[in-house]
Amino acid sequence: MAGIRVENIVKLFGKVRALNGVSLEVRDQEFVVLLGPSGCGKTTLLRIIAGLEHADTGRVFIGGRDVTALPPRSRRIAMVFQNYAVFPHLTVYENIAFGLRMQKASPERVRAQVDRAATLMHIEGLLGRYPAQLSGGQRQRVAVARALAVEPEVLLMDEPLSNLDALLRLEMRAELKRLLAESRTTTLYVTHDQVEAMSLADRIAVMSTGNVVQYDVPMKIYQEPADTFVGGFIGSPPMNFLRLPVEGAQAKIQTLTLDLPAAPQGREVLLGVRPEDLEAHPQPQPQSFPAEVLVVEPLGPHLLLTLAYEGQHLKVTVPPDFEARPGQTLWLRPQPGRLRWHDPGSGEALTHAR
Amino acid sequence: MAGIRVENIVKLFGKVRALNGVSLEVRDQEFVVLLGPSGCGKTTLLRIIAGLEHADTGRVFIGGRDVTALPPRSRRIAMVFQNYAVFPHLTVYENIAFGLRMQKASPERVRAQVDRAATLMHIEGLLGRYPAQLSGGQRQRVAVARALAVEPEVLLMDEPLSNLDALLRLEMRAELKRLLAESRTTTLYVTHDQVEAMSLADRIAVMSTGNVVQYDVPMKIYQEPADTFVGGFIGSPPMNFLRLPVEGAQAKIQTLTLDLPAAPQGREVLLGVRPEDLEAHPQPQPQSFPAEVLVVEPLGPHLLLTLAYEGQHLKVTVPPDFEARPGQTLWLRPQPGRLRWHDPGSGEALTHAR
Amino acid sequence: AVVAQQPSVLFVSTQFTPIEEAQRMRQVILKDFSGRVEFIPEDNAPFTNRILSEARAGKVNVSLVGGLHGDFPPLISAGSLEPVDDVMSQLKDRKFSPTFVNLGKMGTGNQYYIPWMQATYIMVANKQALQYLPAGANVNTLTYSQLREWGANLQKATGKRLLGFPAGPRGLMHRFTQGYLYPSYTKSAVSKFRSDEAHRMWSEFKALWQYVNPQSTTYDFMQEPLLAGEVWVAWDHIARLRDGLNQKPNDFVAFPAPIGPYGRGFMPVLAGLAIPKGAPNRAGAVALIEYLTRPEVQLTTLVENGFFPVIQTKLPDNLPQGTRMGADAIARQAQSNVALPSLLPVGLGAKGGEYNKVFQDTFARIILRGEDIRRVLDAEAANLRRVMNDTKAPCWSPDPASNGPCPVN
Amino acid sequence: MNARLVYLTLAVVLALWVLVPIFLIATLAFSDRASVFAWPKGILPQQFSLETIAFFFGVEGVGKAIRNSFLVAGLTLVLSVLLGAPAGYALARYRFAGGDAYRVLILMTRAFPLAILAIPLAVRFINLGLYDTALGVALVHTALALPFAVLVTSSLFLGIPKELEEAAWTLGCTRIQAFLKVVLPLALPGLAATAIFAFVISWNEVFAATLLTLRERTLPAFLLTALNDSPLPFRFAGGFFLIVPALVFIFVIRRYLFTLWGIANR
Amino acid sequence: MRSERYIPYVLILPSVLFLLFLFAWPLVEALLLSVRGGDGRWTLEHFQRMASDLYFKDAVKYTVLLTVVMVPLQVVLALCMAMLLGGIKRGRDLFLYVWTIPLGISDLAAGIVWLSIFTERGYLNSFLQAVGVIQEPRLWLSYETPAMLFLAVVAAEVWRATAIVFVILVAGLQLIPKEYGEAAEVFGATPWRRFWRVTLPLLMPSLQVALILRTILALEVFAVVVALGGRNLPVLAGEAYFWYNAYQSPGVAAAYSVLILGISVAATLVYLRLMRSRQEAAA
Ligand SMILES: Nc1ncnc2c1ncn2[C@@H]1O[C@H](COP(=O)(O)OP(=O)(O)OP(=O)(O)O)[C@@H](O)[C@H]1O
Ligand SMILES: Nc1ncnc2c1ncn2[C@@H]1O[C@H](COP(=O)(O)OP(=O)(O)OP(=O)(O)O)[C@@H](O)[C@H]1O
Ligand SMILES: [Mg+2]
Ligand SMILES: [Mg+2]
Repeated sequence: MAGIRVENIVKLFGKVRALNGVSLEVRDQEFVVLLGPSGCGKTTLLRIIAGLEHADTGRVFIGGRDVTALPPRSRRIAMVFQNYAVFPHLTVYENIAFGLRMQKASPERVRAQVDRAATLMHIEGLLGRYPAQLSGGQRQRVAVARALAVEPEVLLMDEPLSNLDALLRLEMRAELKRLLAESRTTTLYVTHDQVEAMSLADRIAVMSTGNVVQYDVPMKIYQEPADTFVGGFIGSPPMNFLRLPVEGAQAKIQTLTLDLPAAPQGREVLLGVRPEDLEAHPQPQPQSFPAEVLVVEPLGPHLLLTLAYEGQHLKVTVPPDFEARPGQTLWLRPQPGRLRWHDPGSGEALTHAR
Repeated sequence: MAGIRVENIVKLFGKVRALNGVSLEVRDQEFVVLLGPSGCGKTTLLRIIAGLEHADTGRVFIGGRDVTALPPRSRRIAMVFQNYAVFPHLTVYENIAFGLRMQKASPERVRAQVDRAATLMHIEGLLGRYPAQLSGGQRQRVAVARALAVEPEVLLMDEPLSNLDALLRLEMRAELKRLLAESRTTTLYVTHDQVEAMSLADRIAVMSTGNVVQYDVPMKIYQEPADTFVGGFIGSPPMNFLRLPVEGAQAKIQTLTLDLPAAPQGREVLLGVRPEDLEAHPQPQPQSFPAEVLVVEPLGPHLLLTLAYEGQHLKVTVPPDFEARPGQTLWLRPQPGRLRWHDPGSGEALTHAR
Repeated sequence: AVVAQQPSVLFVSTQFTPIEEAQRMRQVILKDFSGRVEFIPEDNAPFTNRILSEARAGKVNVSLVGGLHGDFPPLISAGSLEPVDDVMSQLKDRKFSPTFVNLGKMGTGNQYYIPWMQATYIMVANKQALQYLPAGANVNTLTYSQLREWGANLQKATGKRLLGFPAGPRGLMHRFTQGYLYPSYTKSAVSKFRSDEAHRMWSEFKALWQYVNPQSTTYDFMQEPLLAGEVWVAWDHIARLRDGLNQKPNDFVAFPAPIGPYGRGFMPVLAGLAIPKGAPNRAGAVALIEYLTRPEVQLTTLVENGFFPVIQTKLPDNLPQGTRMGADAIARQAQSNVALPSLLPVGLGAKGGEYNKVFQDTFARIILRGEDIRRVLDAEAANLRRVMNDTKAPCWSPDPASNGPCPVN
Repeated sequence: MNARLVYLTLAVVLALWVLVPIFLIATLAFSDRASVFAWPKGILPQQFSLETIAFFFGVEGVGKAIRNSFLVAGLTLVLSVLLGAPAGYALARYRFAGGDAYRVLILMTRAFPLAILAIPLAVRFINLGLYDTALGVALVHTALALPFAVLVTSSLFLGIPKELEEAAWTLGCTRIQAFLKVVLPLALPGLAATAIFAFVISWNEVFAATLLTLRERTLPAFLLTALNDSPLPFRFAGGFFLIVPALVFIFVIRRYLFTLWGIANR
Repeated sequence: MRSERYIPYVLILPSVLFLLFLFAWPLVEALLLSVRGGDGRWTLEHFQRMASDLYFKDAVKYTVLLTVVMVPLQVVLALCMAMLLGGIKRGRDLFLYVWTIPLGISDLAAGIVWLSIFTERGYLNSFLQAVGVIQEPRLWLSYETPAMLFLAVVAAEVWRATAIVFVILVAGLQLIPKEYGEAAEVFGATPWRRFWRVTLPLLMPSLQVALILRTILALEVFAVVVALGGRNLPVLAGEAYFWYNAYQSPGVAAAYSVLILGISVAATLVYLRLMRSRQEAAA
């Protein structure tokens, strides 16, 4: 019974407008990821929900209660801080036990919970150390374990795995997901790792300079970005945008004509297409258009090509054994169902007669 | 003229053996990435090279000079700290200018360099602020700008972009790479982001619990891991390892037989294969083996399948429109040239008669 | 058990503050008193503050106060002492010196304190210094100019300045100017303050000061520099010399103060006992006064702590050697035919401190800073006049009696 | 290597600078009366003697005075930390109207000589029944120590990251608990310094102690008048005698000046 | 939580009440003393008498001079000690202890200690004689050697009161995370510049406290001065004391106190201005 709802939060730091009227609802037991560029207000939003910062306007509800005026301890939350904030004067064990001790948990429960959280974060061997004796990633894991140990109803995490290597991260991500689903914890999670966001989130809220610009399930966010910002921000490499001329309800790429869901305002339209949704062929193909290879980058599982089409740059991923060299011309075939259309002025998506 | 060479570095923290005889050479103007699990000693190695920590044994050379006994300031390096360490009492501008001021640079040079570094890191609008007024990612960028501004001969960076979103990171990565190549800066760079490692590094040093286990160009590291640790650590998802029975110089997967480069010691061998190097087919195929789908995870550009083959788990990536549901049986065909073979005991790669 | 039931008498005193003296007061002098006494010695500043505060708060703890004559005026002007005429009349048989009884009235019609004990200032010299006495001089009839010559001889012989005066912050130098120099040279302290005689006096003293150890301005007590040998000839309160005399009786001689043109000016020191208004145990205080003024107790006080009786009684022969030497010097000082005793200031009330300041400042400006004597005397005379006019105090001995405030001519 | 030697030499010189005068006074305190006046003086007691020191212990009431001193100083320590730390915390963590004024005003309480406040204070204390009690003296001493307590603690708290406290809040602490469990342990060395300082202020204060007590004297007050008017040997011995308890006290509490968990090398 | 705004006030309230009761009220009475004549009317008479007093100018001069010489000396020395302590590996505890000993020494005792050194037959002269510089004792503490007397007072005060500055600074230093120093080192700062550019600014809050504290107390020096030099080196607090006790003139004494208060306020404001803490800049 612990959804989070924030309504119309505005937060000013002096003249800096960190949050600009943010409303967001996280359902009970839902796992929501906050995604957005550096400095867009993610931490600020988390801190306001935690009660560490006070919004200039707006209200915060947790589990249906209006907690706007409550102190952090009464909000039944736990939080992982971006800069860890582990207590330097306590051992790892005591750091993790901290919240439980505040709840006056029995010694057995403390021990059990600490062990569980520590094992989960792979720091069971470090329990006796002080934070000064830990590496960055280890400290971060202590911070996460400390939040998990209290089994909160609402968990706020600010880039909790940012200092971990891919493998550990993958593992922790999976464990975290399982654990939180099991314990039915409502979670709001900040990350800049899209894979993490995709794989963890029930829903993703994309933020940009103090606003939530899209809030939807991961696949929707990925495949149907609400605007060019989201499309350009999500995906690595991000979505390509090609400015194309419009004829009637159709856009044209050279000989190729593509149907538009609705007629755009102006005489041009933006085609949004993900790098993996353009099939590259060395030879001309039907339903394709030519582009010149500028850069070839090997990225392990695939090659990343940067191409130019009429002065506009495009990124395309191809299998690692694909033969391509700068200067060569390739034919690109867009996958039909995967094309998005945006208004070139506002950047907003054109939708099917909605 | 500023390569780095460390020889046989051992570092103990009390009983903790943080570095276990590490030797590493970074050539002049080379860009080397240190990759390794959390707590394996990356930061410690960097700190020893910087002169902030003293090795118990071993020597450090920078530009041919033995700097083992020199204080950090005489080593002509710059460093980005994992926890930023931006000076709280200085504005962003003064933080970035710090190193230049230490070199008694002329005011014009200070201004020019600060502006350049700040613009590069997209923090030109924050120059007048104090660190307390910045978000986590912004602080991190200040730390990087501070190191870039001094144009050092040797640059040590400890997870300098870990708190940035993918887009910004992509951009900074590219700019960093260009800048450092232009300025011919020898760089040792810690990251846990493999894509970053792959795209930036001339060579990658993979560390594990105080040792360098493989040191090679990125593609080699990815495609020809020296042992199962590297194979399992690099790649996301990592390389799959299947334990297979050996018959003569061949391994068997059900009906499929695969040639081995050399006969292994025992009666079994480990097949290492990357998830993208297994082609999945809904129907039986030649040169393939069957496995049962356990989990289907959409990851945006592709789907990640977890399958079971004779009780051993496998991960495979397939195009996002691939139809798969748990319980279904798929036929997996390994790409011939992409298979690696390891000794199941030591984990080391079996090499072609080398 | 009956004794223990008695409320004790809280007796606060500015005298016997040195730790040994306080010990002897408690353990010897007060030993035979029938009641219980808590004797607490205190510096005069907190002493005054305390009595005033208690009176102001209306809750008095102290039943008996003992102090020097000069300690009482601020208490009386604040109305915190109760007259003790009744006690005085009980003590008819004590044979107090009438001068002292009179001083105890503080220039009013009532008796404010009962004389307790007395002392005075004398001189002490290291025996090594005697060989340098000017020809024909005798320590017992020394004149100020002979003292100067003596100092000059000493400096010539040793290269050091070996005269000493207690001119430190807690020292009693001002008593020397008020009670010794001025009377000896002018037979006055107030009215002839800026006279030509005073001028001459200061210029002679200035000449003498050349031979005075300059550390004198840090000396509060002369016994230590004497013992340390930093000074060979010194003037001070007998209680502040006694320790030296007692420790090394064979090294020192005690003798009267020098003689000036008008004779040998000297000043007795008088301590008295008074009862605060609202004292919680007045009966006990009265009993204690009665006890302390008994002849045998007065003698014990002399033997133990070196203060002389205020009643007429014969000194015993078995005095400690230092005390004996002091007593002899005092006797010679008081009884010679040139004796010129001056009284402690009378009727200045709380302005006693400022009166002292006039003399201290005059000394500091003329002697230490070398300012022009005439100018200093004129300037300080104005201050002195103001004190006199503010308090309307008539002259006291050796100044000739006056109608109205003592004039500064 | 060389720098280390220079450091050590400097440190030793500074230590000698502190110790030598104490050693000299100790020498005098353990000499007989005559050698106090001797010249030239040697470094060691020429005539070792416990006479003057023993005398101090023999004085009636010294024991009680020492007890009182500890009682008063202890009370002062507790009171000034209890009153001062919250204020210091407020100054460090909040910006509030009047904060700056408070900061200045609290300092100003030390800029007025206590002597001049004596009579009004004494009168008030007598009326309240605080006169001649350890508590009364401790209250005045607290007033003296409070400004330091406030300012020192405020600069301490300023140095402790706010996030730590916030983390504690989110983990279920009230503000007070967070303070006690997180801020306090981190500030402990500094608070220990504050506390010692309050203790020492009280221990050495004579004026208020003299004026506000009669029977319940603290040691310095008890000795003050005696020392001022006593012969030099007693003053030296007394000076030494006054130093010794401080030596012991600081020795006992010295370890709290340093952190217990090595945050110093964070 | 709008209610947060009352918290700081709640926190300072106890100390405010306490000081109102114990300090403000007697202070007002004392202040009134300085501006009221014996007859109860307003007057500047006490200030005039103070200003025209023989010792006034010297007292002002020496007090200010002592403060100006002593305080920087103490702060610099304490800083050196605090930094040295960081450089000492073994025996740190011992040095810490020894250096803080003077904390526990009252001005009364310090005066006595240094008297035994500077007096005519003291240790200084004994030492000088032993090394053959002098034959006969020289006088250091007389009115004829004001410079030497001044130095003696400075020595005694520095000896006695540096420890408190030291303790405040050490406590402050411990709160500075070491990575700032490391960052500075990596960016080429010599130890000297690291100290100036990083340590010192980060130490500012503590330094400010120490400076203000020492200045205010230095403006009140008294006991040590009197013990060493009697009135040869008049100081303001001493004059206040003499007027109050020896001359029994509380009005003038209060005037002196008001003067001390005034100088202290001024000095404090100057410090606060010059060393505005980062917190203000940040907020
Ligand atoms: N001061 C110390 N005392 C004891 N152990 C330490 C200390 N500093 C580091 N360690 C240990 O040394 C090992 C290496 O630490 P290091 O900081 O180099 O790791 P890292 O590779 O940088 O890890 P991460 O990616 O998590 O930052 C870790 O296991 C850590 O716990
Ligand atoms: N105390 C402050 N004073 C002024 N501006 C601030 C303050 N704190 C944050 N900001 C600004 O508010 C904006 C939002 O900050 P916030 O910390 O929420 O960003 P974020 O989304 O968490 O970024 P990151 O991913 O870099 O951590 C930033 O532009 C930051 O500079
Ligand atoms: Mg953030
Ligand atoms: Mg690290």
